[in-house]
Amino acid sequence: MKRTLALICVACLALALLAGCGANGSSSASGSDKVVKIGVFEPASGDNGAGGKQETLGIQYANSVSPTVDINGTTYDVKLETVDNESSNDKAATAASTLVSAGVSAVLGSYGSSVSIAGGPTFEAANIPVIGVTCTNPQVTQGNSYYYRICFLDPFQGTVLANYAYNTLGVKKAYCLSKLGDDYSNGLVNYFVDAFQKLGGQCVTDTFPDGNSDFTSYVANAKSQGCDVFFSPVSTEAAQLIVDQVVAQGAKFPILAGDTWDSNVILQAAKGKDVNISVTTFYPEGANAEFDSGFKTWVNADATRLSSNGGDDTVSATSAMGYDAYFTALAALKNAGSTDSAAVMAALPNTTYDGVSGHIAFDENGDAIRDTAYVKHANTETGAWEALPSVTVG
Amino acid sequence: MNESILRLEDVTMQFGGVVAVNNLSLEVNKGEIVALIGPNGAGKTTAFNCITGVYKPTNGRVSFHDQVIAANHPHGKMKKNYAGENGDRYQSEKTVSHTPDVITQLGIARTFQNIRLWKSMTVFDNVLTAKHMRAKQNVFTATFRLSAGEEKRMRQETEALLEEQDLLRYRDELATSLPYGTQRRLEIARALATEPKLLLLDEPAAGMNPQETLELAAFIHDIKDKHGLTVFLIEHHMDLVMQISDRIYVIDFGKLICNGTPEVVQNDKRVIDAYLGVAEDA
Amino acid sequence: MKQLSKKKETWLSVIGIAAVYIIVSVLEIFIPSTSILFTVLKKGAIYALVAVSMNLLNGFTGLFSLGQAGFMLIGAYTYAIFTMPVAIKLTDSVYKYYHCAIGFDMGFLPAIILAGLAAAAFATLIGIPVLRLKSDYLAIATLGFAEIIRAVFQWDELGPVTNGANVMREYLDLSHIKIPFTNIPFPPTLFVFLIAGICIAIIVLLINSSYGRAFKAIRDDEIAAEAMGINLFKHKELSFVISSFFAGISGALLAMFQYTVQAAQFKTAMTYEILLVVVIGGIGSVSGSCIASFLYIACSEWWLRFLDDSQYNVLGLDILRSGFRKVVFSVIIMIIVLFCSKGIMGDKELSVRRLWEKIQRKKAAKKQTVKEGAENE
Amino acid sequence: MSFLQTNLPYILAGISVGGQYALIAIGYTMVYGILRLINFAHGDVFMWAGLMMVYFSASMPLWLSIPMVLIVTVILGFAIERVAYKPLRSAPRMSIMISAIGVSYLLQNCALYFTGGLAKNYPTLPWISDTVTIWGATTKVVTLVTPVLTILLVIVLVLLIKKTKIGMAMRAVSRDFETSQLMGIKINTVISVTFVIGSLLAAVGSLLYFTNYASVTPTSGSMPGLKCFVAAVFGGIGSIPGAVIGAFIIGICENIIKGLGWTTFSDAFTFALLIVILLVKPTGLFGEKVTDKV
Repeated sequence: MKRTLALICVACLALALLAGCGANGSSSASGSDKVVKIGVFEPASGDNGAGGKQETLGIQYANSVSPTVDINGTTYDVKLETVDNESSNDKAATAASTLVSAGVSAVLGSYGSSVSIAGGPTFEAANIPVIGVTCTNPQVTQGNSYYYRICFLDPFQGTVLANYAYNTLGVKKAYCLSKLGDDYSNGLVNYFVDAFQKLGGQCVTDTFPDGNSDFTSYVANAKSQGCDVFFSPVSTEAAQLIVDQVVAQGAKFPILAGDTWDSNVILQAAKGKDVNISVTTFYPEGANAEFDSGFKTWVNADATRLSSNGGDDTVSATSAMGYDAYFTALAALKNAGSTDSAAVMAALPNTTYDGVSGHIAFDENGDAIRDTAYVKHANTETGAWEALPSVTVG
Repeated sequence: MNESILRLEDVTMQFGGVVAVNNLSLEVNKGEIVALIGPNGAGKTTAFNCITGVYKPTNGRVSFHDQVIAANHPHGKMKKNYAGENGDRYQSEKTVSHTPDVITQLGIARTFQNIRLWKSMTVFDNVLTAKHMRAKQNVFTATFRLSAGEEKRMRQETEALLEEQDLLRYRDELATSLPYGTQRRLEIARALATEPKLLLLDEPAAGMNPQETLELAAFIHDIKDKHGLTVFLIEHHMDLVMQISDRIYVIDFGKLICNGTPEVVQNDKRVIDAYLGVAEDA
Repeated sequence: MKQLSKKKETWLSVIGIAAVYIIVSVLEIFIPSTSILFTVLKKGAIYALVAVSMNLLNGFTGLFSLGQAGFMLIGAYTYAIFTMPVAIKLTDSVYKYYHCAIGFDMGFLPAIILAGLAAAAFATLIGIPVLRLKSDYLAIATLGFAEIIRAVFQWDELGPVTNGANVMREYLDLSHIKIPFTNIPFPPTLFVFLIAGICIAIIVLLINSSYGRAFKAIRDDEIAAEAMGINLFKHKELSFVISSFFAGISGALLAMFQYTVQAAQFKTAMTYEILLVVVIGGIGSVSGSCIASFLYIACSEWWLRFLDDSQYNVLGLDILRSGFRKVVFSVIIMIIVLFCSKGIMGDKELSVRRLWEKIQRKKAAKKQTVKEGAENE
Repeated sequence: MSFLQTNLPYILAGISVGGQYALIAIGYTMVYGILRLINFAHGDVFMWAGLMMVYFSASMPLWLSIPMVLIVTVILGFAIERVAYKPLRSAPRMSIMISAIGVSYLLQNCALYFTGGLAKNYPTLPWISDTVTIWGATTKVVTLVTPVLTILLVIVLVLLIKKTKIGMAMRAVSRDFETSQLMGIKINTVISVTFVIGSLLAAVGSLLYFTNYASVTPTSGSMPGLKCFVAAVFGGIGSIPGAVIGAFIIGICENIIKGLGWTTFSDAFTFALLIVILLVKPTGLFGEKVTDKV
């Protein structure tokens, strides 16, 4: 009895092994000269699952728009190698090496700066360039020459938010909540605090531990400390709970957040509730009608895509960024004139591309040269974002 | 040769309201075989546990070779609801208590009523492990085999001990796979491996057939002489007790009711009452 | 049945172990270093070490402790903090929001040792109160301590040392390891195997020493052990500290392997993972733990990944999507736990002798059948 | 008054979360009392109850979906016991505990698979999700309902255990497994009932908990689960009132800690509390001491 079951287990494993090798085999086999592989290093689960999926959707849509690329006259099929880094730093290294061993020429991602920082060195060790899509923490590209990114950075975003809070909202005391051990939120809060205090405001900072779902006390803290804006650039998971608590405790202060909150998840959480949410973002829906409509139709065409996009066809900025990142990668490939990752690496610094989210070019640090951010305000009646005029900090 | 090796003075063990051992005083002299008998639940094993440090007596003093190994007097909550006798006698004395391993270190080894061999180990390892205490080594030298000589010595001695107890043929068998009687003998061998001066046997003959019991008597005498031991045992097999023991202590309900040579004890009314119970109109 | 001489046995085992290392180095020469195979081998070796260290505690001393992740964390951080070059400590590339308080750095070998010692030191302190508790209470208390350690390392008052809760990086990771006195990079997988191998070897030596026997005695029957003069607390503490020492070292290796390390990852889930490895391998079997950890890592990181990939969906039903791998994986684990609760090796060891005897028995059986066949003619 | 003004929110939150913890902790303490097993999967059963509510309420009206959730959760708990624990009854306790960990692993991964790793919004239940204001502190009705409901359920449970036949059997089994088996008590029935009760309370707990913190993720069961076990140990594992009191203490303490700004340690504190109590009183507040005979 036991023996047979043991055998069954072994059989399962063996089968899995074969299949696994088969998988690898097939991928390596298709590594022939007619296909170029682009790695998609995104979370499909964990805290940043939602955002990661939307970013991946953008990339996939771009891939569906132009599935091939001409490099030195020869046409290559672009094959996306997707891996789930589970939004966790310890999985990032192995997830990254999965892509590396699949033999990708370049990598896109990841949503969430922590995983990007954690995965970066693996790509660096393998000499594969990575194009960060929405990872805004400076540390992502800092000290990692293989990491580029097409989005603005947190110091910039932080300043924009601080200015918005101080000047537009006219608040003087901010409650800043970040997630413990999350570089994105910690970083952004830090830059916000710097900028906000420079302007003459006060800040109360606080952190919540991983896996925390009880935000009662945090909102209560903000109230009892007499803060008049609640700044929490955290993952969408936490965002829902925070919005919920703010409503539940009838707190009147506006909520302010970074690009992560630019997601229909938030809209759904806020819809029909008495809450005032503003976020900064890369791309406001409607800025590029052609892209929007194309994306919407593509998303609506498939149930899984729709669910990955959070159940409706709202165009989130991350999708737009993913779309741009893909084309930037293609442009780099064209410049490189080869699918060899080293060549792509060499070509990237002077690759430019005019995307739906604006002009993309890299500075010596590998960061995008951007000076524009958009502020969106959640309309709780319609459950949609209202774009406010773009903010430029030169 | 009346050199006392173990002395209990007014030892009382009280659990909550129950006085398991009440004011027990007894003495075991060097080279003797002394038996502690009594009806079930008389508190024999509890007395053993007080000696070996498993329990800390509520009151009284235990000394081994005139060195106090356990001394206590009721304090804390016990002070109020102490039900034993001579509660005040040891007030002035400072309490002494050792963990069992220290007691063993001093040279008192024991066996258990319900055999407690190390299940997963072979006969050889059971005895060898008991030698660990006396080995001159530390974890570093032991791990990196810097004390290989010591290890070798332990193994040889174990070998010899098994030989002597003619357990050698079971050398590599699992201890628990042995027949019951043999397991008891092994447990004694294991106790001997700690090089004791005083050996406490808790019902060594329990579950043995008459034949084995007979052998056991000889066996106990034998090890006593070979290892220069003093033996203190709890036993129910009266014929065995009468046959081997020099002196006998009888306790009932935790109290000592009689002691002396087998003959004396055999003809003592209290003992007979204790075992057979007293008739109402007696 | 032919007997196997002790000498021959030891030789064969030595050869067997040597073979493993030779194979690893050969693989490392011929297969491109980017292959997922090495990722699995490295992580496998690291988990093997921590699993064995946990087995020393749970399997051989019978102390059900769930603190492993905490000690790995200490090891990982100690290593990261001490090997990070001063130059980097001074810039804001890692210590962005704090000024690093540690004004020096050191080579990887002393740092690894230190990692172990740091974990051991903590274990010594924790052990004194905790080891008085029995089975489940001990488990939950150690688990609690692991959580507390994690919180302390994330505390921003300690930021100047631990960089708050943010990632530690740019310390000496595997790609920086050079063969001593030369400038030739050390083959990373081989390096991990060497360190892990040495540590496991030491643990094995300990288990087979007089102290190892004492540990087993405590596991089998505490009361008897104490009655035979084995000081319970001393030996439990010993086992606890040694186990933590090696957990710390494996933590350091993990840090080297991952390039970045962060307190947030050392959750109880990690301890459970290690515990599962121990159980799958067989509680009380070192070789079991090793085999299990490689299987475990290979399955979770490599062989089953295709289950996450919808492009391998057969006959139209899209059961294969992100997360399916884990479902299958946990089902396999449940099967093992339920139906082979002794694990792969039980409490036996994978030894030359056992293999030899198996072969002999097989041979004998064959002879038997042949004979019978002949008689039937 | 101002003190109350500032601290009331924390205390309220503490009491409500404490009540929710209590409902889960009872499951732990009962199972442990009878099987001497830390049922690591209990937290995930709780999480699944929440997830089921999400799915059911999407397809059927509330008045139907709530009982459905209770029933299915109970079935889940029952099934887990039968499949994962019953076969290992004679096995060493270690391997049963491993089995529990395995089940929790499985439940989490299944949740991960079905939700696609995304947080699910918990449906808003009528009335108890409404907000109320007491002495200037605004909160949800559930915050006030929870402790009341908890206490009621506990009273019912205690009566059940003190008065009914099955309750008597439970007490007997938790005293001495073998003997009660010999006395002809149907062990398996008792154990199943224990799991049923445990899961039912967990389901109720999930209704209250997720109404407060309205998003369900695959891991949202693990931390509460752990804390509830701690609560059970804290109160003296095996004792129901102990578990309840322990849960309330832990719930209130962790919220006050957060209020004091020690948010980093809000989880760690729970464990610190546990360790302290274990060292001072190894059997918890209300646990009885058991001595092994020599």
